[in-house]
Amino acid sequence: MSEFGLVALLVGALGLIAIGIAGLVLARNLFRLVLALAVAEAGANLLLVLAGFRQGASAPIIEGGSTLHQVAMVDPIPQAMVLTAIVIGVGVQALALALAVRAREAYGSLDMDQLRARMEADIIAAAGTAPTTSQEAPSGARPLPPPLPSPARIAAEEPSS
Amino acid sequence: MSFAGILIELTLMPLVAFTIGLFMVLMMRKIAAKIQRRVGPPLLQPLYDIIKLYSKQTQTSHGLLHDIGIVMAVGGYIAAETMVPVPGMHGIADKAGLLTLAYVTMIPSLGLALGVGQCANPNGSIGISRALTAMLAYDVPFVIIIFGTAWFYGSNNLVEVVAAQQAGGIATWGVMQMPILAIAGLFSLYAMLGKQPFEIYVAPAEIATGPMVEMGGKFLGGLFVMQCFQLFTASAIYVSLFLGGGENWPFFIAKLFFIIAIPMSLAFLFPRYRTEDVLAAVWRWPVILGLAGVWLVMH
Amino acid sequence: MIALTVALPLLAAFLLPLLPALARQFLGPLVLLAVAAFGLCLAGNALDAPSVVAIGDFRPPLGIVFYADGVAGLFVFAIAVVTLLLWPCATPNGQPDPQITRKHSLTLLMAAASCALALSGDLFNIYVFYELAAVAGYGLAAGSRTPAAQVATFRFTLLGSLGSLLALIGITLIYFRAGSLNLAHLAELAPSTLHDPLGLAGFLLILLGFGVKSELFLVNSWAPEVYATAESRVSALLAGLISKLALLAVVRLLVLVFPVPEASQLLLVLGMLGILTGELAAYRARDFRRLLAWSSIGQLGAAFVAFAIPGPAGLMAGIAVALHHLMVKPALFLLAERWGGNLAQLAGAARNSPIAAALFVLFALSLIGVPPLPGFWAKYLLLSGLAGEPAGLWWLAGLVVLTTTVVEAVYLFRIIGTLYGHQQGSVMQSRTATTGSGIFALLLVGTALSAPLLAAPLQKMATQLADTDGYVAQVISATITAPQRSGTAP
Amino acid sequence: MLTRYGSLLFATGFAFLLFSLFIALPMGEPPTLAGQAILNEAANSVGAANIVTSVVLAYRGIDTLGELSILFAAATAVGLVLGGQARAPRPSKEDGAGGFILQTGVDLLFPLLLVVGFYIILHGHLTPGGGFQGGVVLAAALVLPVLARPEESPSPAALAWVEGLAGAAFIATGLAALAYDHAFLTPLLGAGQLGDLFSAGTLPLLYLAVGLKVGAELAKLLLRLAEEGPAA
Amino acid sequence: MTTPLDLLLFTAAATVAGAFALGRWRDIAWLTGAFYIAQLIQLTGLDLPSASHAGFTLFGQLVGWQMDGFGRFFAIITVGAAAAATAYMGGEWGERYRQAGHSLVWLHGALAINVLAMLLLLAGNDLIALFIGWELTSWASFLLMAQGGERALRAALRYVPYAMGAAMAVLGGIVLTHAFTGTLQFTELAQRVPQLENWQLALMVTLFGVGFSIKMGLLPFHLWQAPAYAEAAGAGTSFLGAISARMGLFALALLLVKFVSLTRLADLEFVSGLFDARDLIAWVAAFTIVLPTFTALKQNDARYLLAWHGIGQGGYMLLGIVIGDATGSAGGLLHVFNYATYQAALVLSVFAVLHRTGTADLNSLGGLVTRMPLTFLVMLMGIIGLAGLPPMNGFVSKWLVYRSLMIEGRPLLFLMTVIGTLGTILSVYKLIHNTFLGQLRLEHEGIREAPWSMTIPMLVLVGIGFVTGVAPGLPLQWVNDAQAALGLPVLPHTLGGVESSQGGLDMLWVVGVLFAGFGIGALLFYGVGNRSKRIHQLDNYAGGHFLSADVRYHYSDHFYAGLMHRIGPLYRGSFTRLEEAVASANDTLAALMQAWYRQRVPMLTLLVAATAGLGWMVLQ
Repeated sequence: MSEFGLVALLVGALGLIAIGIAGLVLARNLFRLVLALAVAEAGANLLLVLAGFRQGASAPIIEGGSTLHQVAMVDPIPQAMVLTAIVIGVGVQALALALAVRAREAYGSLDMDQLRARMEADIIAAAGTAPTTSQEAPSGARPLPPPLPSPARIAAEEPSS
Repeated sequence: MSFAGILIELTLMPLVAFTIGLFMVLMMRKIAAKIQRRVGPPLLQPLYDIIKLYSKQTQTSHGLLHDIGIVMAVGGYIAAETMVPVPGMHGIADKAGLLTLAYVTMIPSLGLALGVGQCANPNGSIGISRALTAMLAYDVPFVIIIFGTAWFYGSNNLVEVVAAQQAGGIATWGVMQMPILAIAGLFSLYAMLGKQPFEIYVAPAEIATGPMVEMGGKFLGGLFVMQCFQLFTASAIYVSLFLGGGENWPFFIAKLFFIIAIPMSLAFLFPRYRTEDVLAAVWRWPVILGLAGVWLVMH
Repeated sequence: MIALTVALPLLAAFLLPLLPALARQFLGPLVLLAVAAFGLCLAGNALDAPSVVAIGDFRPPLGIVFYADGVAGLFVFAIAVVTLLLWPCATPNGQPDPQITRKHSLTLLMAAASCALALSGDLFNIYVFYELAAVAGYGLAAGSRTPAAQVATFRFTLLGSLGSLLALIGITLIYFRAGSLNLAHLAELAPSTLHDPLGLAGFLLILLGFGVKSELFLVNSWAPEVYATAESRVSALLAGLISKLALLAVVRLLVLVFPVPEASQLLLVLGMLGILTGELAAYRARDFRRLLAWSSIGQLGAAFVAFAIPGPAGLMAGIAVALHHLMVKPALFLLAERWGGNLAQLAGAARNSPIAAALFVLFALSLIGVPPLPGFWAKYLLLSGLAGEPAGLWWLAGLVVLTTTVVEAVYLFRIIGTLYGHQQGSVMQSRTATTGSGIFALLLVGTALSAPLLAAPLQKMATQLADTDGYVAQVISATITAPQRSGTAP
Repeated sequence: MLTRYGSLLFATGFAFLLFSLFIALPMGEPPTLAGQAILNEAANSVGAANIVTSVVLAYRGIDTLGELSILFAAATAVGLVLGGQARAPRPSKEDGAGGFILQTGVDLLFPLLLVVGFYIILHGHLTPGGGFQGGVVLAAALVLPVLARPEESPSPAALAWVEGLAGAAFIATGLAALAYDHAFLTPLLGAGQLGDLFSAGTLPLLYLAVGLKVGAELAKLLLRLAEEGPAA
Repeated sequence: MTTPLDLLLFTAAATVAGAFALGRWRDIAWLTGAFYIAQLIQLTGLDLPSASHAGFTLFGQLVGWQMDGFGRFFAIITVGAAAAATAYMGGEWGERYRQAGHSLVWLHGALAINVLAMLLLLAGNDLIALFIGWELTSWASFLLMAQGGERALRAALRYVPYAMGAAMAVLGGIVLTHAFTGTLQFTELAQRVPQLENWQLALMVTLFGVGFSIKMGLLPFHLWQAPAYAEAAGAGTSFLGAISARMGLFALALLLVKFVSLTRLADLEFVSGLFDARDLIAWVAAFTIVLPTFTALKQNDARYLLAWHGIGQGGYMLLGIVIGDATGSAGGLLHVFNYATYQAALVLSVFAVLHRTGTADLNSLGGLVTRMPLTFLVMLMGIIGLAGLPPMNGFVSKWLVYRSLMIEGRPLLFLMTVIGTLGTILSVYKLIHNTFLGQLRLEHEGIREAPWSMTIPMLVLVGIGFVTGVAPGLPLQWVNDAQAALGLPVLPHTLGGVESSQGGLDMLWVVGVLFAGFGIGALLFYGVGNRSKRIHQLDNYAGGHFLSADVRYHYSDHFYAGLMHRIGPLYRGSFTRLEEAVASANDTLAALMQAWYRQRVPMLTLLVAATAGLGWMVLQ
């Protein structure tokens, strides 16, 4: 394969990664998020295969029962790693899909922002605390005692130098 | 000095102090009369006043503490004047020192304050509150002066302070060596005596003589006695610090009377200060002068 | 024996759904007990010399090795014990949980993966078992089956997967550059090949990837969501155990392959920010679980800072901090299981549950670092390690640790004040939680009392962990002792 | 808006930085230290003609074990998330069933897929392919009929048995090596003659276990997801 | 083989165990009291220095305990204060406390823990042992502060950030010290620390100094102390007030005098030749005298008033020690002892009043002298001591401090100390006036004297204060041991005080003459003139007022109106505002951090971080 072809593959792999990551960051639909993840993983896997590629080498399978192999072979380790990585990806994506399914069932939406808001509300409701919005007052009991009747308030007054 | 010698001195000194104090009271009243174009009281009038008060029929006490207050007021000053050396007698001046003296002179005020407090008269309490504030005021320059002199003479012992001043005649008197401190001290002494314009704590028209409001008969008599000792002690301290102490009795007495005469001559020139004005008056110039004096002394 | 610590829990996890009900209940704990015993043996043996096993009898640069030094043995033991204590409860709310077998399976898988993380000497193998732990963790986190948990887990899964992706890219980079995955081999190759921007970029990507699980700052925003929604025991496992193992993997890489200042400083800065953000965020928390989440972010930040210190001193401090957190945080999560979420509802809880309140006080004091509790020694080692470094960033980190401890004390004591206060709230009761955290408390006190005895082995472990040359020599010598595979087997 | 362009910028920047790193590497001539050593000796010591298989099952066998475990964990987790009992009503025969073409096609394809799947699995050590690839084909074989006849899905219990036992078999094979004083997961039974079906020791057996496990696991996953009809 | 120190610590531990094990027993105070007395006896008989066998080596650090004269001096005060507090708790007061729903067991226990912790602190022989004692003391005093109701708990919680800040500053100091010197043993530190470079020394002194100052309540770290001490349960307040904060002084003195040495401290110059670290500390001490004292002046709650004075009095002690000559350091150290005697007595007397009347509000009391004369006597002697007037012991120690300032030529510091004393006099007069003098309130007509279980400990305390005032030579023995242990010059003394040609002090004579003066005064008063007649309290001269004689009017509120008119605007609450600013800054930061953890898309952060990191690596 030509030098150009290799670079093109590299660009392709990295492009897949970039597209996938951009998708992960920008998408709001759960299913698209999973897809974006799959795209990015494909890119990473391609990158891994590239790491084992040798110019002019054949696949690491010994043909014809000969233990002598004059032909150079590509590195088998990345190939094995890719195999593993793909399966891992499948498992994770399946799990993510299952979660998405359940989330849609429960909240009736696949929109991440809506789901997140519902989740926050649920967490707060489960804990029984007041909602934490940005306009909230400083949290409940602070180490400083609130203004007490006369003695303490006067105690706090200080002559300053 | 032998133990017995000290005891003899300790017996003699209050007597002398009391006598001199009586005459100081007389002098003050005479000066006041002169300024006001009056004749003034006769020679033994202060003594008569005391005798009169002690011999009154009605002596009302508001409780044990009322009595104890008078006892502490008189006793405190009696103890205090034994710590000031007079010609020929050192008392316990070398066992106590200036600092102790300064603090012992606060005991009578405390005693009086307790006694007045027991009387349960709000006017008395107000008066005490003012008196204590005034004490806070005039003690600040006073301790500055104590510090300056003690530093200058390298001693806290009044006997040594006096001896050092007498070593070279008038030239080595404190007032010559530390004139600024001496002026500050005079201010402080003035305020300490509680005469006009520093008598807001008495304020007869306003709080009915304040601390004295419930004092009658021998209670008031006791206070008169105390005043004699107070005048003597205060002036003796000043004389010992700045005017060379007592070389001999005539000179010593002359200096004492001179010192008391100064504030008395000025007393009627000013209107009475309010409490906060007392603080302002005493904390400004006397303190500035005092600190300047100390700075000069130390450099 | 080394491989058994991984193989047995895996086997048990596979077989668990097939077994009769009675056997299901006992298989997991039995296996974990066995693993704990193995861990103790490994740690004991390793104090003389670390042992190495080449999986499949292939010589190290080719095959995968498991390397059992003292730290690994200790962590295997800790994994087994902590997992046992946090074993999913079969009847969480009085009713039997129909999903319990699955949870047990996942827990066993997680334990196996954790053991492998502690032992593995191969970069990609670490990645695989990190993923196993992660997937098991996702499953368990969603196991409370509330919608909120599922959304939180989904977000966690995505973030974790992206992290893993980055880690994979990092591994690719390193493999591409060095041509090997074996840590010992990499350690030999590193000075000539990996100590350049490229190698460090690989390390950075791996750090960020594994950092997701170890609650590294920047990639830890999943923690408050997940811990607030998952079952407390799962949170305890994730915060107490998995985070430490991910951290340990990073540390192995750091010590063996990247002993360069840039890498350390990266850890230091991120750890420092982790402490700051975690502890400060916890200061305002009103929800017990999120408070614990933020607090554990802070504690792990401290561990990162500790491991950033070069040399055995830093490693010892890091191990101490990590082990201390391992004892305290799960126990606190168990208390959260008992007490529920709202901090305000804890008012006066000390009257209803005096023992639990007393345990909380004990753990809080240890977290703050009150001598003679172990937390103090951990903090002391950390700080004296930092003080031993030149002024600058290191001392700044020390300052951060000191000041955030004050913040930590304030929020923990605020809870203690609520617990022992005079108002009355309502809290739920659960006996098992107290028992579990009571055992942790006993461990804690035991550690405090036996601290002088434990110090020497700990020091030894840290030295072993820091000993790169020893590691390389040991692994390479495994080449010689291991019988070569050339068709000799029957 | 800012987030959007910023994200794109960062994603591009990330890729570009990675590019600048990778381009510095000897593209096409990697160092391949461990890989070359394996290429040199794998045929002799393991005996599989497919060297990738040697790596997957022998040199990095424990990776594969971990990988299987991940799949198992994912399947278990999906089970945990979606719940054990059927939650949504099964689609009725009328609207769920495939048409005639699908049903006939599936009937024809099913045996074929099974055969191909097992072929790929059993020749994994010789030719490209192996347990994973074959397992996927098996899973497809198991899932296809469901598309045609939703009511006739394979029994989940049977799948569970297959996946559990296959996983256990993999580990058991690994543990068997311990009995012969070898390390865990050491291939047994000798290398055999390179290129023969019965060569490479226990590797084909391992791949069989892998294939069955992957097949059962994937089938289970897909079925579980397919169980979800249009949610109420 | 146990050493005397082992035995002492064992006794202290046994006290803790006993207090908790037998806490429900009615007469537990007798037991713990006996244990405290036993500790006191052991302490006075301790050979100096006395080492303990307890100890261990951890991470290369030898941790051990050994008590020298300095530690023993503080230990005696500690155990004594605990004994007095226990006796006070033993009777009616404790019974009432229990009936009010509080736990007497915990109060006894907390007190015993405090004593044990403080003994451990005082006997520490290396920085780790010191820190262990330090932390234990901090949390033990937290425990003691928190006993006694919601307000006490709140005040104690306010103490937490301060205590923790102190602990962390100390810990930071310890690790730095170790990094600089390589040792944590006291003996080696004393040799090596002075050889450090200036910046190292400055860093060390700052860290340790801040830590120890917080515990001591030095400015600007003093805000926690008054509420925490004032709101605690009565006996606890007396113990806390008497000695607890002095642990900070102990450690500070150890640091400044023993390790760093005062001459070396003076090398740390801020403005070359003009102002050094030693001056700075002296000035901090001086401001600690003045500002809290004048804050005390404004208090309307007797407990707060005393607590604020406690902060102020600490300044005298530190000032004396920093001056560092024989006189000054003896004065500073002696003041610890003296202060403990009268502060404990004062607090107990205030709580006796509180016990009988149910209030410590200075505007709701008055005229109790006729009802509770013994308590009045205690308070009177107590305030004389606190104000530093003869004949009580407070005068002697303050005199020594003043004197050393005079000898050393520090006029401004001297002035500050005197202003502090004057302010104290004003403030304590208000205390006694508003409580015991003036008009009795109608609801207090039926008040009785406090029970003996309360008056006896108080009387014993003021008795000690009086005796040691007349014969300061008695405690000066211990002070001399302490000075020697610290490496300070030892003050030669007589039974009555100090002999010096430049003006000594002989309290035997001073007091003798004073009482002779009182005698003469009494003779003049009682011996001459008519016997006085007791009249009703309210039968007094209304001064032109239209009030009838039976209308009660007690001048108590805004007692020093004139003074406040002048200095009132100076009370700006700057420290409180500083504290609030720190707290709200922390709150804001915390909110920011929480916002960080509520990110919408966490992946974005990861991406940005990865990109930035890669960029850094690539560009490097």
